[in-house]
Amino acid sequence: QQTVVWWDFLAGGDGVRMKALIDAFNAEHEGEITIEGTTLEWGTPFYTKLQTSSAIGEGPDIATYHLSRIPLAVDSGTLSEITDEDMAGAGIANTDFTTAASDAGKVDGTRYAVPFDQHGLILYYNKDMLAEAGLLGEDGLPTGLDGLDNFNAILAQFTGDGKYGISTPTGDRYRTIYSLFGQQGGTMFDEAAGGFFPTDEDLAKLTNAIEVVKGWVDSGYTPVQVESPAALALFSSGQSPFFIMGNWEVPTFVDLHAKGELFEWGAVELPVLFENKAAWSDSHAFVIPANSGKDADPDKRAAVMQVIAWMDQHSLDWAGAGHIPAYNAVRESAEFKALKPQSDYAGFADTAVFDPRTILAGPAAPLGDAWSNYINPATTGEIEPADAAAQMRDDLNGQL
Amino acid sequence: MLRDRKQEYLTALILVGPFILIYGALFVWPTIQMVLLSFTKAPLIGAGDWVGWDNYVKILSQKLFHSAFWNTAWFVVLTVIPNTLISLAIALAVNRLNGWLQGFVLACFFLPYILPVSVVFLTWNWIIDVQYGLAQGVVALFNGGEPKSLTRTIPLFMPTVAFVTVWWTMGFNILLFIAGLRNISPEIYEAAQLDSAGRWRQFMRITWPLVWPVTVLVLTIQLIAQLKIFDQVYLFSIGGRQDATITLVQYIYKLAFQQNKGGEAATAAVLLFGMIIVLSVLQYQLLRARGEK
Amino acid sequence: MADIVLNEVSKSYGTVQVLDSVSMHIRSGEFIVFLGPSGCGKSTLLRMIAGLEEVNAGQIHIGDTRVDQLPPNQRGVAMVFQNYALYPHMTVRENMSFGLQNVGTDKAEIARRVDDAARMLEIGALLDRRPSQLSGGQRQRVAIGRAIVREPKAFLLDEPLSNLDAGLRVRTRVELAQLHQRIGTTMIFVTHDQTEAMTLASRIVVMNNRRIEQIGTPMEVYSRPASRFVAAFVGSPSMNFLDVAEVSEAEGKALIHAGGGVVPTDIAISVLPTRNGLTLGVRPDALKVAEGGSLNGVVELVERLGDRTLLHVRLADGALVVAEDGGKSTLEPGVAVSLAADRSETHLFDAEGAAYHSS
Amino acid sequence: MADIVLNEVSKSYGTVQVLDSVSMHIRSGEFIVFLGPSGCGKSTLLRMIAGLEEVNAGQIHIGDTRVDQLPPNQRGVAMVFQNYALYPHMTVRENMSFGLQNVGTDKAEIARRVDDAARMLEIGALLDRRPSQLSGGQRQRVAIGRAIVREPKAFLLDEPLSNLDAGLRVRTRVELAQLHQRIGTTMIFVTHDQTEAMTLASRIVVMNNRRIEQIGTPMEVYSRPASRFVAAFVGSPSMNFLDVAEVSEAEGKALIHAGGGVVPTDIAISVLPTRNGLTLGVRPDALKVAEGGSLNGVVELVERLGDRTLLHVRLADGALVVAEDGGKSTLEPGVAVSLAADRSETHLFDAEGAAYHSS
Amino acid sequence: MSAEALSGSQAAVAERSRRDRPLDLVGIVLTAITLLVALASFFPIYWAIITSVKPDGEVISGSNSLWPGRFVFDSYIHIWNNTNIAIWYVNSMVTSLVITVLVIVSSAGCAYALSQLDFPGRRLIYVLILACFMVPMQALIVNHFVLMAQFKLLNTWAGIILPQLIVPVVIIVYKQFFDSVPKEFREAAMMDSAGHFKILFRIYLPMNWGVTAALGIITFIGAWNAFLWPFLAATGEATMTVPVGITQVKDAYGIVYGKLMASAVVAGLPVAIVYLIFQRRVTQAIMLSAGVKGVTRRHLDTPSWFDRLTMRATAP
Ligand SMILES: Nc1ncnc2c1ncn2[C@@H]1O[C@H](COP(=O)(O)OP(=O)(O)OP(=O)(O)O)[C@@H](O)[C@H]1O
Ligand SMILES: Nc1ncnc2c1ncn2[C@@H]1O[C@H](COP(=O)(O)OP(=O)(O)OP(=O)(O)O)[C@@H](O)[C@H]1O
Ligand SMILES: [Mg+2]
Ligand SMILES: [Mg+2]
Repeated sequence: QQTVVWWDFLAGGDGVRMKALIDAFNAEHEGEITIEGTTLEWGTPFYTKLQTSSAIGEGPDIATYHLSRIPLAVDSGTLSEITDEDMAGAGIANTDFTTAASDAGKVDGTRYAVPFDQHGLILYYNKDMLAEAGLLGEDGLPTGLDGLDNFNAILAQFTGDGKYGISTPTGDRYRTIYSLFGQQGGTMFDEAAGGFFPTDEDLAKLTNAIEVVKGWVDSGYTPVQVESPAALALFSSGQSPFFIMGNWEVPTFVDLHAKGELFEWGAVELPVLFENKAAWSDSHAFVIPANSGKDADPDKRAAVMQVIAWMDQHSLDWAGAGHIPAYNAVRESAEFKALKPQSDYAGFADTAVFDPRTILAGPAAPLGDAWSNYINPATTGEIEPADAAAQMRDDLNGQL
Repeated sequence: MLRDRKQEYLTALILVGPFILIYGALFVWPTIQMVLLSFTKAPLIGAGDWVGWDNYVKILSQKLFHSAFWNTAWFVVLTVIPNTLISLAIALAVNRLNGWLQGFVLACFFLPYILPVSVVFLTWNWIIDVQYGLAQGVVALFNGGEPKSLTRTIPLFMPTVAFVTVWWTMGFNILLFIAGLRNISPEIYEAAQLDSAGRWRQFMRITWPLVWPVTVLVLTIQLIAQLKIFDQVYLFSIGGRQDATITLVQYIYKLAFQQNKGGEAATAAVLLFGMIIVLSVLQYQLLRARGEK
Repeated sequence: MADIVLNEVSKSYGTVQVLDSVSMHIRSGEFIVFLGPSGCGKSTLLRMIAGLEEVNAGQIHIGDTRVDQLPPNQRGVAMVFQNYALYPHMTVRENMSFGLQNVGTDKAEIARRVDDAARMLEIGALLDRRPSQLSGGQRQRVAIGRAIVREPKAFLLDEPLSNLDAGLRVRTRVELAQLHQRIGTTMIFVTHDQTEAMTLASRIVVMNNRRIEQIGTPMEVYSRPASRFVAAFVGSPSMNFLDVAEVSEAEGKALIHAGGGVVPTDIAISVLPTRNGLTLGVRPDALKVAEGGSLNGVVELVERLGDRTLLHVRLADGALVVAEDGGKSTLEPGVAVSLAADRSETHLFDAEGAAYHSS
Repeated sequence: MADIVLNEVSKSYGTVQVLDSVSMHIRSGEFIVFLGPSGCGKSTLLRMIAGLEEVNAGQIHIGDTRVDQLPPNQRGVAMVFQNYALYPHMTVRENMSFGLQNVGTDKAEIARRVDDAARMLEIGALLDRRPSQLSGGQRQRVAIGRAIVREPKAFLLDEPLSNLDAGLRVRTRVELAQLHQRIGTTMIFVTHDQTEAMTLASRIVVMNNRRIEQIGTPMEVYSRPASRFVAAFVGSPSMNFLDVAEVSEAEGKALIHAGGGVVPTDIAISVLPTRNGLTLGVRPDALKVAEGGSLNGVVELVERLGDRTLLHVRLADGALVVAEDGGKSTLEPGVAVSLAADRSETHLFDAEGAAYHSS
Repeated sequence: MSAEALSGSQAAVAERSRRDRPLDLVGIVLTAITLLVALASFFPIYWAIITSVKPDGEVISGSNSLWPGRFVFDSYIHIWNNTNIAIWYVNSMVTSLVITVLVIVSSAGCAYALSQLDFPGRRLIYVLILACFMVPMQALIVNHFVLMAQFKLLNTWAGIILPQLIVPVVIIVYKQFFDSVPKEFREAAMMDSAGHFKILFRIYLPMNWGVTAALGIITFIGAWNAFLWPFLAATGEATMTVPVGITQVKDAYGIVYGKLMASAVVAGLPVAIVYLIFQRRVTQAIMLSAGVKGVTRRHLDTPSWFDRLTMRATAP
């Protein structure tokens, strides 16, 4: 009988799906392994707690982690290595994942994380409102959203009478901006070329991207300041036809819809406002905290690995949370392909823009801090977009 | 008194023993450790090399430290003086009342003081919520009919948290002021009435000078307490631009627990330590000088 | 100078009546003492004159003005509080000037009056001190000084000596009497100490239980108490009271059978409305040891005061009385004595407490 | 029963000496009163006997035991404190039992003693009350009760009456005297009130300024004070003192020229070692208004006490004396009077304060 | 009510001093304003409670009605089922009570020794306590954390409790109290053959349980409300206290406001109840701890700054 202490940062619909998975695991492994799960506040609070408690040997046995932040985690000694033997013992292997995903879990060739999913920014829409405005195609998908001016015109059309063209939570706007930066083909980081935003051109692209979102704010298409739950409510209460958010809110709407409390809705990839398709993306993964000072227990580790493998193998349910499973077998299964609206936006996985591989990357890391210290405020007019972009570059390069 | 010395020492040892253990292990020892740690380049857990004054040089030149310092100072300004004035005004108003009405009114003002900070945070965070918060009705009046986030708009952050802090802690000060007012004998006021002093003159010439000592006390308590601010500012800043609103204790927290720099965190702590001692002494001397002119 | 007239003044706190139709006429320049047990309403009455307490019914006149609806500062009286109520944060000079400043008296005039008062009260050297730096007696004088500078029509003093220690109290009492002789302003003085009342008053107002029991000079109150209450309250040691068993007559005067003996009195039998339920009152100083005295008993306790000796004597019928003997008395507990009452100082009280005096 | 003997006892706090070689012998069963002005060391002396204060030099014996190095509870004395120090959270019974419980007396015995004491002090009905539910006088009795149950060799009482109001104080004084008559245990009583001292003591120890001024019965202390200090301190109103201008002789007795007149005395001229720097002392009760008295003056203030009247008289040479007149005196301020001193009650004091009495 | 707590006897006098003039308009207006401001001050608490019993739909409907259309307790049921609030409650109760008991017992003993006994090191200890007043405990978090980590006490009740045992004000108040007990009580007890422990536990403490009750209550409230240290010391959910748990652990999804308010109400309830029951004691404790009684006197006696700092107390 093993008890596996599990920490995650998965709130909202994610949280519910994960809880269901844990419950299912516990039921299936009754008498052998029990997962004891805790959900902590996403971001800095979670990563601070994980880091400190791992340092004093009081961390959990397993935790969720963002692949983008693995370099930083390894640098601070928070994580314990996951060997090939560990993997084999649980019946999984490198080859179960795409090379890209599996490599993202390694630093200097040593594995510290097992990928779980890929998630990214998508566009939620209100079918009823779009249909009324004649923006809905036969297939129930929106049409004619591409192109910056075009998209803005559509937003303008819905704005007014206490309604907003689009709902974008202030704290998450950097993701939209990073996506739009990607749509212009910008380079965020190139160590050889001088670090972050190596050319003035890159900086201009970033400024451009900020200007777009700031334009929405300035034109009143979206509220200046709005917290995530409120932004969600703006959409779900029909006050706004579009909602830009990560795919993790899918289950929220699925559930609401199932309860009969929501209109017909859908989700698609972000519209292409510049040259390329691109959307911000990151991956959830599982890690084993180093828990320094605590005696290694092979049985516990085996159990933990078993949990990881089971989770990956059952990630079809996780796909219900809107994410794209990292486990090849699941992702390629027919069941996954049949999921709606997941399949409508699955394409973003191929054009995703990830955080660069650096120890500054990830949430609750300098890059994440810089996003919220410079870029989010730039959308509300607190800092000039160009200044914000420059300050972000200087700040990050200063920390390299 | 005839004393049995030996027995007295023994008794004292038994009675003071627990205190010595507790304070020695949890106050004296950590304080010494803190000073020592501030001269090393240690992570949060574990030893580090002796680096002399390096940490001090580094911290004192760091932008984040400056912003933590000024944010803290700004917060102190925003809370200490308004809190004192408002508390005095309310104490005067409450002191006029009597019977159950006074008890009820006092309880209304005092109840917030005994609540945990997280409750205060959750309550106010809901009230000022940008979309559904009740307070947005008022905010809209000053913002062209638009709601505005009070805790995500940086210039508004400290005033907002200060406002909440004043609401939360004024009950304590009100009590002190009421006690001070009650200390003034009613006969003094009767004498003043016979001396033809009107309401305003009574306040300026009798009440104010006589509650001045309480005012000094309240100011001092506030100053020391607010310099150590962490909880509210931290909670309201979660998910926001934490660096822009960071305070000194939060800075220590960040260095130690987020950045794993134990030595530098200890350095910042020593600096805070010194600041509080110097400031409280200064403030006390200053206010006392004024009170006794 | 102005008389103070109270006309049927009443006062209640909620449903509790504390003063019931009190009337009196205080002539200008008098030294009036309100005397009575604790809680009888003395302070309340004084504070009503000062204007610090509302009057429920009746009128108060000071001079020709009806004042009961005026605020305190317009009544032209000054008050000295029991704890002095000096402003603790002001110097003595500021304390004394405050009231004058408030009414806009000019500076030179204030200085003159303060200096005059300070000279009169011998507190000139203290003018720059704070009250906390003064002794009890000095504070008392400052409080009076604060009253004097206002040149009031009357001084109201509420137990101003009770915070002083015994020795200082006697000295200050003498000073106060002299001050009154000097300035001649009306003074109304509240106390429950009968020695203070006796030695200071030109007239004493004895109060009890919401009402005035007697108004009279100290000697009237002492030798012709208007009621049994007054008789018992004034005088120390207190008057002896003996239940009267029977009243007989001799030459038109009452012969009182009490305490196991027959006490001859000078009380005219004709003034007595009844012979039942009477009590005989004799003060210890009118009850002396004398061969063949009318009351016999045994000494239980001897209290030697130096100039006189108090004997606690158990009479034949079991009553305990206090008699006085000379300072050099040699009597000891256990000795049998007989006591004679001075017949001109005997009093009778009926069941309602009304008094009949030797004439 | 045991005598208490103090032998050359001294005490200092730091460098301040508060008692200087005090010796006395208290016989078993005596009622001794320590009398003296505030701060003279009365309490300190009492507390040294109790063991609450260390002795710096000298010895204290109680009975045959030398006790000055014993802790308080082993000396067999009991103490009644000024504020009674009753344990406020215990009932009267618990208060009285506490000490006996601490030494392991058995329950039945404790109950017996408590009930006995309660009966004697008439507090039987109060045994289950808390001190806060008692009146001042009742508290006082409980405090004594707590002492009695310990069956001590002596009771030590430090101003036990000073917290009571005037009336109760007189009554309790009487009760205390009766209690002492009944149980006969040695009592040592501290006070600065000379009336208490005079009425209670079998012997008074008058203290001043670190030393004992006189030990004697109340009458000795009153009529033959050993020093000017004792003369001034004992008696109220206080003795009058007049500077002596010249001493002449008549029939071997001194004729004193003072206060602008010549006062005849019964003091033998032969006992006087000097005729310079003398002071004449006459108590107010020995100074009466009399036609052709030897001292002439003008009445300044009249204090009527009812049974007697005090006259403050300014003598021809400017000295102020207090004289006594009858209760019905009709004298008013401003009247010229002549005063006669009772020659058997005149005293002379030399510059060192030593006294010479009429014989 | 608290009014009496401040000073019973003076209230009556104050009442007497007020002259009720016929129809005091200014007074009535002032009273009305005071009452309004008081209600406004209470309103946030009311609003939190009301929000917690509204249906989710109503909470975000924008109607902002002051009275719920329908009372529902779903939010409470939800937090009960979906969070470990029961465990946090146990943690909070245990740690707060243990802190209270330990602080009271150790402080009473220490204060008695400082006040009544003469022993070497007495002054040193007193100075140490005064120093504690000036030192910000917040500055010691790093070293407390390191210390607790060394002894493997993080994530244990002991780890949460220990650093919170430093409450110098309790010792100071106790010392002032013991100092103010007339020395006759001790002397009477000594003549009654009682030793120091008997004097402390049978006489001094029972003489005024009110002081102990008052100090106990504010210590309890302080411990229950503590945030920073428990937040650091409890890294795992199993050892979090209520105030930490409700801000750190996420669960709810969908419309969260009602649930958050429900958790706030539940977290604030114990202290609110303690306060409402023991109002007098709480106010008394604050007066005691701030040493307000003597303020006027001390001011006039021109104290040193060191004296003044000793009067400072429960910083909020
Ligand atoms: N504000 C008040 N409310 C109710 N009753 C009061 C108030 N003030 C005084 N009393 C009552 O009125 C009565 C008279 O009080 P007052 O103060 O005049 O007595 P006093 O004669 O001055 O007594 P003392 O000698 O004790 O000062 C008392 O019974 C007192 O309890
Ligand atoms: N603990 C002490 N330290 C220093 N001096 C003291 C102490 N206790 C008493 N004294 C001094 O010793 C002297 C005698 O004090 P004591 O208390 O015996 O006087 P007392 O005669 O009882 O006076 P009172 O009538 O005021 O009670 C006083 O001058 C007092 O100031
Ligand atoms: Mg009165
Ligand atoms: Mg004494």
